[in-house]
Amino acid sequence: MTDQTNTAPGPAHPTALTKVREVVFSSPIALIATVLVTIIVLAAIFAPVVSPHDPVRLTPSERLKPPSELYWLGTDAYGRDLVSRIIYGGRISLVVGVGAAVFAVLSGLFLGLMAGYIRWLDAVLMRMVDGLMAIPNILLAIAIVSLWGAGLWTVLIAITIPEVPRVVRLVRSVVLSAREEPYVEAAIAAGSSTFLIMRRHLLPNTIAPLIIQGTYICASAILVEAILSFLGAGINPETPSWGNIMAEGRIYFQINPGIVLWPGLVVSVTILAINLLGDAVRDALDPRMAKRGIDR
Amino acid sequence: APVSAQTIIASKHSALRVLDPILTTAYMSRNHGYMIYDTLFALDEDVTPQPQMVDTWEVSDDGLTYTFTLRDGLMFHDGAPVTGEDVAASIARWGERDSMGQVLMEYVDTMSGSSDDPNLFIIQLKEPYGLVIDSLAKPSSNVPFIMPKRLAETPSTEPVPEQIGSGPFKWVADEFQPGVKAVYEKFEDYVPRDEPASWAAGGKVVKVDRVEWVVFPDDQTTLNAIQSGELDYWEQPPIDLLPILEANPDVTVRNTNTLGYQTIIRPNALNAPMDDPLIRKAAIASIYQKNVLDALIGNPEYYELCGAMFVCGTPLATDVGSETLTEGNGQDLARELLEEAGYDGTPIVLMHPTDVGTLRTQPVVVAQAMRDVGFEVDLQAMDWQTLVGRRASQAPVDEGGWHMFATNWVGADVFNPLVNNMVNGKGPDGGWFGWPEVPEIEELRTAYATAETLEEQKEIAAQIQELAYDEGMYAPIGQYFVPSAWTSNLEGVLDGPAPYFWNISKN
Amino acid sequence: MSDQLLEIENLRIALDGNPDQQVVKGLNLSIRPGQTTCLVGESGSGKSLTALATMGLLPKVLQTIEGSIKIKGEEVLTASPGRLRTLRATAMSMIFQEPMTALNPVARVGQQIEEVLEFHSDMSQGARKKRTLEMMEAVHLPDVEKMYRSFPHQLSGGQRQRIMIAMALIMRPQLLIADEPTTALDVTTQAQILSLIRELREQQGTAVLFITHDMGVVSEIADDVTVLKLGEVMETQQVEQLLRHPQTDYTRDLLRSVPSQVPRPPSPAASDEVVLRTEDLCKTYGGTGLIRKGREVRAAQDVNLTLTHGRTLGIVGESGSGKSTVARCIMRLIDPTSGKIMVGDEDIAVMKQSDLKARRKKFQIVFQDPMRSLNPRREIGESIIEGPLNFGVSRAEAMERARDLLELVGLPGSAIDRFPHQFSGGQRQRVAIARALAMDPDILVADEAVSALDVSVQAQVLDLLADLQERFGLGILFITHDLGVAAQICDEVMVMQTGKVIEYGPAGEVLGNPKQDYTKALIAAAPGRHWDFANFRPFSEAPASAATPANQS
Amino acid sequence: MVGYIIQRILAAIPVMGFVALFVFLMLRLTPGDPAAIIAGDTATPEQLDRIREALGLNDPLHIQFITWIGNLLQGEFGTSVISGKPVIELIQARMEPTISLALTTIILSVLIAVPLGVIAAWKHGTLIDRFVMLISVLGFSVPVFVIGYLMISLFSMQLNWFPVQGFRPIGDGLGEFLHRIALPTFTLTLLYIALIARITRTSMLEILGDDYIRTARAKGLPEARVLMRHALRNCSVPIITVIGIGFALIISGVVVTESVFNLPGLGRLTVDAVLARDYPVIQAVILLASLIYVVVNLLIDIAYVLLDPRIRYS
Ligand SMILES: Nc1ncnc2c1ncn2[C@@H]1O[C@H](COP(=O)(O)OP(=O)(O)OP(=O)(O)O)[C@@H](O)[C@H]1O
Ligand SMILES: Nc1ncnc2c1ncn2[C@@H]1O[C@H](COP(=O)(O)OP(=O)(O)OP(=O)(O)O)[C@@H](O)[C@H]1O
Ligand SMILES: [Mg+2]
Ligand SMILES: [Mg+2]
Repeated sequence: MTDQTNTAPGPAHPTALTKVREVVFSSPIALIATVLVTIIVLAAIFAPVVSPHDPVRLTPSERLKPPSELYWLGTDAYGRDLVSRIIYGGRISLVVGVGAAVFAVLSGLFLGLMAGYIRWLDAVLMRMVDGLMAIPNILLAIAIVSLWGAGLWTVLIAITIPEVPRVVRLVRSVVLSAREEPYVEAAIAAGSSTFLIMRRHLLPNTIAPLIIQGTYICASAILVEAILSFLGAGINPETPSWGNIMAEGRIYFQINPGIVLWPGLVVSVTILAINLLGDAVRDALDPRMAKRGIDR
Repeated sequence: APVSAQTIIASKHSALRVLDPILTTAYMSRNHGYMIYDTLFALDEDVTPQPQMVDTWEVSDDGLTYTFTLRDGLMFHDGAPVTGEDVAASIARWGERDSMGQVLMEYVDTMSGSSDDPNLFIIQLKEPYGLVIDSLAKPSSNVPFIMPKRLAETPSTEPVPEQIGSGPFKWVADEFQPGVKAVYEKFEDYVPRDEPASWAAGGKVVKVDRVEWVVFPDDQTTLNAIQSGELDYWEQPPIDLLPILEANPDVTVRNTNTLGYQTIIRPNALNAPMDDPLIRKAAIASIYQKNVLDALIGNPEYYELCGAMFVCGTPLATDVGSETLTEGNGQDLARELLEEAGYDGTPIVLMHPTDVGTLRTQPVVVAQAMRDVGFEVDLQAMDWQTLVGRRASQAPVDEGGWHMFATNWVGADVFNPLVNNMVNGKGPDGGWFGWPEVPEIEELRTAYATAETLEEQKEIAAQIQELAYDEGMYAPIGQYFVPSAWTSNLEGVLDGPAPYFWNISKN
Repeated sequence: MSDQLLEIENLRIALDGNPDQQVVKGLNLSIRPGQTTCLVGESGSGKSLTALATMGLLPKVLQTIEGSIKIKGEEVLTASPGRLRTLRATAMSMIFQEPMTALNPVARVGQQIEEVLEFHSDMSQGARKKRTLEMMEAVHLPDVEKMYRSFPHQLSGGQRQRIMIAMALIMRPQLLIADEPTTALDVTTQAQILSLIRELREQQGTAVLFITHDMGVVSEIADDVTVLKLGEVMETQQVEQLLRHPQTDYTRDLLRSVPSQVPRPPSPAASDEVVLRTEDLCKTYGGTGLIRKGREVRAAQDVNLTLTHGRTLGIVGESGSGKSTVARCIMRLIDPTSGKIMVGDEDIAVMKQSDLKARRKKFQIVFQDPMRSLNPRREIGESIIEGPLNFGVSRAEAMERARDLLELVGLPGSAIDRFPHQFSGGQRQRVAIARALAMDPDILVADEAVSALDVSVQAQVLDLLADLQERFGLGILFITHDLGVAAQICDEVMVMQTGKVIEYGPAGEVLGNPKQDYTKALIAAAPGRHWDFANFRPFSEAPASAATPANQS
Repeated sequence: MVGYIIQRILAAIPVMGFVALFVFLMLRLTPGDPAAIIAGDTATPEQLDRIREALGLNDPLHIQFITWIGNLLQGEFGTSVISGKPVIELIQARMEPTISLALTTIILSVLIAVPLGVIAAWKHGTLIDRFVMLISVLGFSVPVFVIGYLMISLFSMQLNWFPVQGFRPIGDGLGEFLHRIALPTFTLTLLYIALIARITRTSMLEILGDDYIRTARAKGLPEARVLMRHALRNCSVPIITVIGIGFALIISGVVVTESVFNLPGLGRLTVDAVLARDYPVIQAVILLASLIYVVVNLLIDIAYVLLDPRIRYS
């Protein structure tokens, strides 16, 4: 009787690609978010092709021009085209965002797995993680950037370090709860080594939460970069990033609010889109949702 | 404390941190010094020294003994009268720190008060020196401010423990919050001179009860605040915001510092390839001041192309050796020089402070100019304090050293060969950051110090400038003016190389 | 007709209101005042949904697309939200399966009961409290004043369920809907709750719609029985009638699958070879806090057991008695505090994990929850071959064997590349068994391996285990709280209570003729123990030979 | 309970120790020299060295660390290298604006965000829900200073409702205090509304699916009662937790807000100190911020016990 119920229902287990498609098309919002992120990323990648002007070259005679046919959003205090700078700025901002997410996730994953499985290390590591979490992230980042000198790498490190503890905690908690799962115990019973258990059973469990966490880190890193620039501890102002376009342009707010508001808008839209994507991923991966899907 | 009509709220160009104007050359500390201390002499608007604390003075015929009589009734804020002893101690301390003071001290045999008359102050020279009064009237960092002897005896490497002067304002220590605000009150017992105020000379008549220097961390906020009347005086609004301020009928905008600022680029003569004068000259030749000033200031009303190392508008001004800077035609010369020097493409480390509004543009423009003629430039962003720490390093570039940086000087700090640090040719030992070693220029500076007439001084200054350009010691990359803005209810704001708060009334 | 209290006609509930996705398909049901109707059927047959629809509490994704539900002649499906709220407390009320989660954890239980009065009566505060305390006494709660102020977590499962009942009955509704109110409880507690419901029905004349999948419970409490299968009513009958003369095959199958409380004859020992022996096995949890000592739980004390080749040893006992602890110690998933675990002549109790690895082949485990014991992200084939791969079997070979094993446990070999969620619960449990067998173990530990399954599936899995045991001579350590299941499969039974073994012997002895009071109480509390469901008659009417299997061997 | 608190306090010691070591090493192993800053442009290397000597910067690192920790344990935070003022005085003078801003922000955010989150969860999937979620994601996405500028330009410059900048201590009168702190509070609040509304909605959604909510509904309780009494109460733990995490965030947000609105708070003290390499101040402020975070989280853990009777320590 049970045999007849369902020996072959549904498609095979969803592959990565179908999963992605599922997420993207899960709701109109997710679709819009995907489209936005794609546009922004493509614009950044093909910046040299799509930017109307050189984003770095100074043209003092053209400074602080209002929006015009030539300069769609006007120019900044150095006579550089705002549109081009925003497009190029995406490169740095996205590199910072994605870089911070990747570094934080990878190092957090490594440390979290260690902590989740090695008792004595856990105690030490968790104290350090607690300590790092206690230091307000902007203060830490400012300190690191201004002490080590403002380069892309420093900014990246400064933004990443405060995020790592959160990832460590996340991974550790996933590992700790997965470790209680009967299938992990079954693996132990099957004589699998700790390493194999981590790779086969624990690691895959951390992927979904990490993707979600990664999108949030990415979004927050872009924001933090902007704030660091604002506080004068950002990336070299010669290189455009969304943060330092706004930071440099802010005293001209009353002259041409666009200098701050346009990059601000781009930052907001990007972060919004990334966050929405993160939400969509979460919804798609939410175990309760998944369960409902199966019962059907 | 409640805001009264008789309080001036002023936003200064940066936060007051170090309260000892002898210990540091920071302009904020100098401005602070002008509030609470008085000076023996001061320059008037004709750049001529006038007695300030001094009532009368005379020089012995051999030119070796200077006797100064202080005005009656001068009093420190703690109630003690000002004596020659105090003056002697203060000048001695200043002489340890200040570059012009150090030169003066080389000529001074003794300095003392007098047991007969507490108002007397006597300087005994070893040999005649033409710049005694000019030194005592030095208008900008470090200014020879007079403080009580007990404080002046503090070692010159340590800050004075108390802020007691005999100036027109008193320091309100309780309300001082570093980085937030500094508060001054009128010193009721101050006796101003009778002459009208002119720069820091003349009568320092205080017409308000209090002055508060408030630090605004954000220019945009400052702009909003002065427009909404929450701020009375803005020392250095960014040039780009001036049109907004000028358009506001309730705000007055005026340039009070007529000598303005000299912005400079300084190569490091210790590190290859900048140790080669040809390379230094090539870098300088590549620069066109107009590009720097357009990017930095924009509005030509507020800048001047000026190749004079000792500042345009002063007696020593000359354009010798500066053609490429002001004409912008040095690119070919620069390429030739590079060729001649055999530049191998070593990247030039140009330090770029990103947190100081008036300094973050120059490196960008200079880098572009240098790249245009064939330099490799490594523009390294950092905050100003990192730069300050790093520029002190004489090490090679890969050990934390550097090649070039830019900074600004107020005109009065560079307006003669003795105060102008960049033409110091003493090299790594006793020179200023960058440390070019040019013995000839040191001889010329000594000659300048002992020159008798202005004509002679002018000639020597011109020779110094020519040599300095030829050695590529540094380049002024433009002179600019930073007007101040204040609400129209302030009256009597004085001109001068530093901001003064006497003579201002508020209604 | 109008004398019916509850009348459900042609009720259809569908997912998203989509008629192609009906989960309840044209259900008819009616209850007279004072009558108890049982709704039975396997998991997913629509029992809960029917109840929820009656209360107007269906989850949003499910909608009634047809039919009517009348309570005292008043239509529920179209009632306004306000009216529905009034009806809920005064005309009908409901208690739920999970006493652990059905109460608000942060509110005092007394107030949770009293809250009903606050909204559905105009009593003064004092009167409300008094009524609440009375009600709490009526459901036989001890020390009601104190209990009134307690939080749910401070009460036992049975006490919480009593609170739920008090809450449901405080407005004296005519209809009480009880959705599996005892499934999560121990048999002894279950017996108490069942008798409480009977008592209240008699005193207050309440009609009861009782939902359960347990035929034992049905035989104890029902007047009428409605059997559901996949949303459809199979039959409705008076209880005695149904048990004796089931009308449909489905019902007959259902009844046949109910495990008999009477122990089966022990299987002949294939050999006397001892495969597993524990000596004074002890496990104490906690007590290792650095600053302050954690609460100590002595979960297993001096457990001595012997498992022989080809035989099944059952461990029974109430929740928390230490059954799983013993199993996990034996598997060395946790480290025993003291004592020996002899496998062959090696003591694995203190063996290092690295040395243990090589011995793991010999003993394998099957867990209670078939869903959670398979990694949902891995194809079942991968799960099955994980062990063999660890022991150096080549991948191809292991896969080959995995296919054979799937066939062996009654699944197509082609299912090997499917994921766990593509199987039903019973199938998943078969996969888990296949995985255990892949290691060719001598010992199989089954910790509540069939508890989560419907009776019919449960019967199949039990058959499978017995079959495998016969073929491979497995020694099985079978852990269960269900005496019926234990009776079905065990040769020997060990009864545990609070960590101690209180009775241990041949299954027929222990279950048929218990010596200890605790064991006796346990057996007495098992519902439906007088009824031989498989043969559609009470045991009392059975031929003597079948009733007492002790004389059989 | 007391035992638990003591245990938690003891557990904070290694955490704070790590923070201290981390901050100390980070500062000392990086370039920048406070002596150069004090001395100004014309100082000679010997003068620099003398200043360094006087500041104790020439001692070996471990000696400096031990001295510092030793002093700390005696309640001695040292003096600012730059201004010469005792660090503790600097911090005291700067506490009020920061703490005021943090508290007003948290209070206002909770007052707005919790009801929003509850409504969004209750109206799950409707337009209202979407709208609330959009607002909260937006609050997350716009850089704080952009919000600040927009607020000033709208509410101060255009409408003249609030002053542009500055802080008045609460001692000068509540009205003036609120008038000045309003805009910075609104600015930061937007961020916190986002944070808190999200978590409220999520945990409400989760809890609305719980069995006891069904029970409450089965009892015939009005929806408002179900939401507020049964659901919200059970969300308090995650909400409080987020407020605790938010405390760390708020200190970061405060840094920017203090700049935009010219509030003389701790954030700016730190930024200034970092830019000036004022080691004793940086160390003390970061340590203090971490301590506040640890304490707030301790208080939150204690709040758990009060809010959720299931959680009992000792
Ligand atoms: N919230 C829901 N969303 C979607 N489908 C549901 C939901 N609740 C129940 N179902 C489906 O409705 C059908 C009947 O469910 P119901 O809960 O009534 O079963 P049941 O007979 O009570 O089973 P059990 O004995 O497991 O409690 C099942 O197939 C189930 O998957
Ligand atoms: N990891 C643990 N830490 C502390 N106590 C535990 C732990 N695991 C179980 N216990 C306690 O040990 C006792 C025995 O638990 P065990 O799981 O062995 O019982 P069980 O007989 O299997 O019960 P059930 O039928 O509910 O599964 C219980 O009181 C339980 O609360
Ligand atoms: Mg059910
Ligand atoms: Mg168990």
